[in-house]
Amino acid sequence: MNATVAAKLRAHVPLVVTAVLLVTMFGAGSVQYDGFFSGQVLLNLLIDNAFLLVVAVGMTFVVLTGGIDLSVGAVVALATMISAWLVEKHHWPALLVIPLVLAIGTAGGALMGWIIHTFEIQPFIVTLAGMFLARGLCYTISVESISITDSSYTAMAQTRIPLPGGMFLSPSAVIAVVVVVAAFVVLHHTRLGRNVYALGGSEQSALLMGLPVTRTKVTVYAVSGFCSALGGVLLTFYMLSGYGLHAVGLELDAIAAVVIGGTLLTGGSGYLLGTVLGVLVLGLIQTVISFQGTLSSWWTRIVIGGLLFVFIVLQRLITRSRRA
Amino acid sequence: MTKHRLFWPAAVLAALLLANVAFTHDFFAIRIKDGHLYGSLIDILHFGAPLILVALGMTLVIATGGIDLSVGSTVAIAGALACLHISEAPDPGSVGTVLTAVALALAVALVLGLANGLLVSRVGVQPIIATLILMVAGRGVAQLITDGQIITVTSAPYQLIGGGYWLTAPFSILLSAAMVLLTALLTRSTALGLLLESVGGNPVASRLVGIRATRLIALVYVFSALCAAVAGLMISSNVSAADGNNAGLWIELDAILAVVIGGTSLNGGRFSLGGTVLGALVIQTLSTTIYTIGIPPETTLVFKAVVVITVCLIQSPQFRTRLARRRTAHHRTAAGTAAAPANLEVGA
Amino acid sequence: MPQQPVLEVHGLRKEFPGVLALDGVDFRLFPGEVHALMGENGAGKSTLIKVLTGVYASDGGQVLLSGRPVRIAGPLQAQQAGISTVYQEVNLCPNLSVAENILIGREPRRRGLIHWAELRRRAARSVAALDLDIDVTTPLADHSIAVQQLVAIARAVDVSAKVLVLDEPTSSLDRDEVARLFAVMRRLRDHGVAILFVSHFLDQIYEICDRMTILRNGRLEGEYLTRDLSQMQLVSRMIGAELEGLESLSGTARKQPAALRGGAPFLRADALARRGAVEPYDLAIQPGEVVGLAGLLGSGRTEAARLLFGADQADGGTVRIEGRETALRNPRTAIGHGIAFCSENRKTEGLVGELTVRENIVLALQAARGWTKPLGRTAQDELAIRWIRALDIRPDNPEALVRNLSGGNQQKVLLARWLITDPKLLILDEPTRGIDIGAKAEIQKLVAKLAEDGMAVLFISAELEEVLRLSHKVGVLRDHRMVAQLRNDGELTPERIMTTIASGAQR
Amino acid sequence: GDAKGSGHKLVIGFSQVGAESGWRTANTKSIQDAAKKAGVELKFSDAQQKQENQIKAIRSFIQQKVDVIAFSPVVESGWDTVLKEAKAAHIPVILTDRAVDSQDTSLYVSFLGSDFVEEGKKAGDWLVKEYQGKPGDVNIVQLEGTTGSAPANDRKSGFADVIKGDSKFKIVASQTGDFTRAKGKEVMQAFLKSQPKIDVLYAHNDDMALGAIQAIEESGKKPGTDIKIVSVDGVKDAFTAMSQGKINFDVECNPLLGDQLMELAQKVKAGESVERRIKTTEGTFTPEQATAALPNRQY
Ligand SMILES: Nc1ncnc2c1ncn2[C@@H]1O[C@H](COP(=O)(O)OP(=O)(O)OP(=O)(O)O)[C@@H](O)[C@H]1O
Ligand SMILES: Nc1ncnc2c1ncn2[C@@H]1O[C@H](COP(=O)(O)OP(=O)(O)OP(=O)(O)O)[C@@H](O)[C@H]1O
Ligand SMILES: [Mg+2]
Ligand SMILES: [Mg+2]
Repeated sequence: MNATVAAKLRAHVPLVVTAVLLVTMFGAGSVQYDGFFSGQVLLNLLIDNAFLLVVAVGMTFVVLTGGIDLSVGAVVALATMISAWLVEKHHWPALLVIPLVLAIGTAGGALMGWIIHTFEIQPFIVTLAGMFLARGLCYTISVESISITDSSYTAMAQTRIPLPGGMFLSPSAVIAVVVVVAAFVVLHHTRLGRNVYALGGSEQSALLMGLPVTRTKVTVYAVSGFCSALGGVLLTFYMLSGYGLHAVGLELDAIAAVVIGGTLLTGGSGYLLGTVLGVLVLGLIQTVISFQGTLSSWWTRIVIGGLLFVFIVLQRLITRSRRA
Repeated sequence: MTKHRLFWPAAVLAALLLANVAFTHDFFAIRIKDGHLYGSLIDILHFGAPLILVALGMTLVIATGGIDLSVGSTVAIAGALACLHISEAPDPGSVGTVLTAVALALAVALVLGLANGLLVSRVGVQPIIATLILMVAGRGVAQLITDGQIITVTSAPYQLIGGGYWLTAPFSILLSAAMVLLTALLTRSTALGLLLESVGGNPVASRLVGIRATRLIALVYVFSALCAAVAGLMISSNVSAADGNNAGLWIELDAILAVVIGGTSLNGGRFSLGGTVLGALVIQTLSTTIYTIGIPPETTLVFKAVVVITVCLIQSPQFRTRLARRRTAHHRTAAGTAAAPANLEVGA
Repeated sequence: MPQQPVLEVHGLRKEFPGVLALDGVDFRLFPGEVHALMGENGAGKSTLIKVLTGVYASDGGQVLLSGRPVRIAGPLQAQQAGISTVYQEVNLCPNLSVAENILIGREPRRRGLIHWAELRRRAARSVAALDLDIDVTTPLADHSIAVQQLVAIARAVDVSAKVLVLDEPTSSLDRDEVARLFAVMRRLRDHGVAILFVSHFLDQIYEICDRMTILRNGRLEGEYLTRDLSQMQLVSRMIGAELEGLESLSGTARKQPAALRGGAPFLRADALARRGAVEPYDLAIQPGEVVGLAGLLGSGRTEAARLLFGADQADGGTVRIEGRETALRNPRTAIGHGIAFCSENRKTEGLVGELTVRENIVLALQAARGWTKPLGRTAQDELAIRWIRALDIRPDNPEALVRNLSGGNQQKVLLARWLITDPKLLILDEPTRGIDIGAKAEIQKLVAKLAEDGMAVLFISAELEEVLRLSHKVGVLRDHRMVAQLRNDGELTPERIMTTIASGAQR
Repeated sequence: GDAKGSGHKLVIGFSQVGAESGWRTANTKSIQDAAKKAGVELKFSDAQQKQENQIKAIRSFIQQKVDVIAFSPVVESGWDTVLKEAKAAHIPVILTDRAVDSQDTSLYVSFLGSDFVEEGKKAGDWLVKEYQGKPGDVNIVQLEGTTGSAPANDRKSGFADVIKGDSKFKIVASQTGDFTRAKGKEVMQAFLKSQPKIDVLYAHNDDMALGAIQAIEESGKKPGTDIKIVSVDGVKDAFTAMSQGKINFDVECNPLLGDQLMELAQKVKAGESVERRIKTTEGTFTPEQATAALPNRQY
């Protein structure tokens, strides 16, 4: 029994190391900057990164199968665009628009998954085409940004869910947390989730073991599509606008979050909670930068890269020395 | 002939080129103007040259199962450094100044590539994240070098690299052709290619046969950075200006796309330099086609998506057999067959 | 056989580019029988199994399940139709736990979610049925290839299937495991399950099988009752010619290894150890000497050998090579000292599937020369062709992709790779895994010859007869400890080795 | 922000779009220099072209209780939520460079900056005047900025509004050059091959125009003469080109609004009333004017 517990812990070393580093970084920020050490700063991490978190959760599914989804940023933008366009220009109710947007995202993801699987084309290229298509569709709707004034959207944007101690959360943050919990349950406690891991471990083996490879693969990309669309909806709440240039490069942030969280891009190994940590790391770096407040544009980039570097290298070295 | 690995990428390229003729009748015409070759095909090669170079380095990285996102930043840094050096030199027009500028850019690229390589091979960071660090920070470094401005240089020898002509042909075409040949020679007439493919194909087995994977991997990232640096020199030399903010922006995506269209798998292993060159030319031709036939900017991306997915479908053997089967299936149903076997599609 | 066959195949055809792997094969499998599928390496056994279970689409022919024509679209459909299969190469997910590998796809559930406790219980029960004592929550990748093979069997047996297909399940199992597997197979057979069994061990075939179908070059040679065919006849049907000196293959009569010349050891390990893998052990190997390693499954033979190659780092003890103390930091240093290691796990640790036969053969030699000194293409071709001939690798095309070769032929490629490096010490971990009986004899002869010419050999095999036939000395391992080193003086028998293992004493 | 007495330094939080062009960098630099000169503490944040980053930055300014928030919005829309938070925290907001489309005008006190539509119109006006009375079609090619970006949209529509009055003006090709020299050159080269006759090039910024000039020269034509060139921005390199007669008309878009911003912020802090719309001082340049202005051009 003890051996199993030890083995379990050993398997989670990367996760623990990442968490500890994250706390250290937060501590360093608190020492360095006034007002940094507060619950609200932590909650803001969640509020400001809710959409990234949701998108990264979808990306985790894909990466765990050994795939990649480059279309997420563009799908987020498309979701904001379609929402804004339908709500503002056609006066559709939010309750109709949101499910529709989610359905479009899911269907798009499923289609990409189907193409990837059926024609054995590399996911990179199919989802890159998906990215072009989704961005392109944004511009065909409108090259200008569309503001949303619809009351249900503004309500979602401005509602503050009070927490003890004068702190608050936004509805989007709550939705993101719900998504994380749901995804955790699916990945670790359902057949679908285990098939995802199996597929990432060895697709050929999964096939020979009689697992539903086609269904799993299509589902995974559909999940990513759904999460991107939902991320788009949350971003619409956050920005109250639809715009074709929203979320440019978000796919890289999402992939980075997943990988920082310890998931292998080759698939089969990783944790959803790691992804959550990854998102928090990226968010915290942003927060540190904005608290610093004196960095020029280029130093901003260099410092982001530098912090990322320190984080990744420490994470690797500590994990490795523990293993040995 | 259709079995050859390069057949389908080549066919796609040919189809794209032919599509242009419908819009511009003298598309294939190449003339000599002022002692220079002049024509759309030359333009494609000329503007495609940096992409070919970047994709060339990327191919070797991908062959080892890695990926290099930092090439765009390296492009910017190389151009910025060279132009800064030239613009601050007392005699920007002298060959000596330009040569030191080039050496400086290549030396820095070497260091950057080594940093990537060590992070991946020694520290064991996943390639995508290791190079993402330099992708983010490197762009900042480039902006730092140019101070966020565009550095304009007037230097005839520097302009030769990306914008000049040599023996009537654009020098950049000759340069990238030479680099491609050199790389082909380096990988295929030494054992380097085999060892790289082995490392990418099965890293565990490669260690057990005694391949020094760590070194090889570090080497390909250095090579990729050098290729990117030369591309950066070309891009900045072509417009006689260094743009730290935008030079090489998103070129990594194009380069990876070129490699993949060329038939190299992102999982590592077998690579094809010829395929990569074709892939890069497909991408460049696609841009030219968009300009030529006047696709409005709003729909450019939709058009690109359609072309990319078509290219991939055509290359997919599964797609082709499906098409073929659909055709024969029509025949069969027409002819009528004996009792078809029951399909064992037991549902869940 | 009174009833209707549960599985029947007529005129099955399968063509790969350039290879006609199955050419109009007929085949029947009845409920309650164990049926052997026999043939040389590359005869088409695995292909037949893969076509039957829908991994490959057939190019012609008909499959009938309980008399009904069916088209099986994939392994999933095959399973749903009651065919449970263990494929030749271990096809499990290394990243999942043993328990999940056994039960994935049919995990016990409670309220829609996986019932983990029940899953572990069931998995533990099914490995226990094979007398395997492992923690089912550990990742599969932590286990040796033999354990993985057993897990795959546990998975297949766990389903209540009408047809059980086992493609070389015993290739790296030792006697005890085989005996346990056979007990399970008999029990299933008695419950009316039809079992298709592939193995290159003739003794096993004669022990368990009722009938056999023989394939030769993708064609059906015939179907026989096991008792109607002698081993001699079986082999000559498989290879399509009369074979002389067959007794040397059957394993009953054995020749003594050539006498040792004596002299200083090439390699000498003192108290070499690695925590969690092998306890400190001493070993000396002279040039021209073959040292066998014997032990049960998981006794640490592979791990002991890996230390000598630098594949794993020792954390105690010393290694002397030709008298000089040497730190074997990684495989490359070991190779530099003239050591070669042919891994038991050809799929993950051996071959590069994407590369051709020629490239795989020259890989180690090329790595040793360094990238700047390429072997010329003609030299490569010459080497490849020579070894393709010597080991009878089929197809005899040096440009075939290794991943498309049959299992046995892949094993030969791996052997060829190390033989051409002309090492001073050759470590062979299960070198004859999956190799057919004719080729196995050739390989044994080759090893004996190399030793006679002065090569030191460390030979690991689950087949004790094979170890005894070749070795001058046998190291016996038990629970990761070297418990004895026995001289093979002509008195040594498999039984004595077994008792040594069992008692675990005697030095 | 009540805690800070009047003796304290004024603290401005400024959220910049990014550093996507030389123009933008000059803008940043001007603001930073002006702050130093005016003795203002500037909290600067770079959004890397992402609206979400700007929103985050503004939130963090609110938390840090700065005196005034100023920002150049990445896009027009979607600012209501965060601006309401600023308003609730009693921090005045100044927009620079570009407006927001908020219905609630109480969310910001003033907007300081250029008008991109106006710039497009100025370019169009010059063209109309240039070709007044001349018969025959005028074939125009247009190099657009980054698709979807505000300057590209507005400069395109402002220009189109003016020239649509006369049917002889024809935009025969229009393509994005992403505001960069390299792309400008590449696209122009393709235009030169595919368009039999080009009279005028309208570029949404100087960088693309400068790239296009190289392409025109390489094709053996004379920029400024064979093909007339109108551009926007007014950077130094463009002035040099104008002095050589290669650009015919340049509409200025002035990035140097640092001093104006500081002045405005101090007024706002002091509670003085300010104009809601302050246009930066911008002109247009003909080659002669450019040649004269060239020696003391700063960026
Ligand atoms: N995917 C494939 N592509 C091309 N050829 C193949 C492929 N799979 C098998 N073959 C060829 O088909 C033939 C039959 O192979 P198969 O694996 O069925 O042999 P086998 O009887 O199982 O041999 P072994 O005893 O070595 O496992 C061989 O010549 C092999 O090279
Ligand atoms: N029956 C078993 N029970 C428990 N653990 C086992 C068993 N078999 C193997 N293992 C584990 O698998 C690991 C691999 O063993 P190793 O490969 O060194 O053994 P081996 O003697 O070469 O056996 P094999 O015959 O399987 O190749 C060992 O660390 C051991 O802990
Ligand atoms: Mg086989
Ligand atoms: Mg072993």
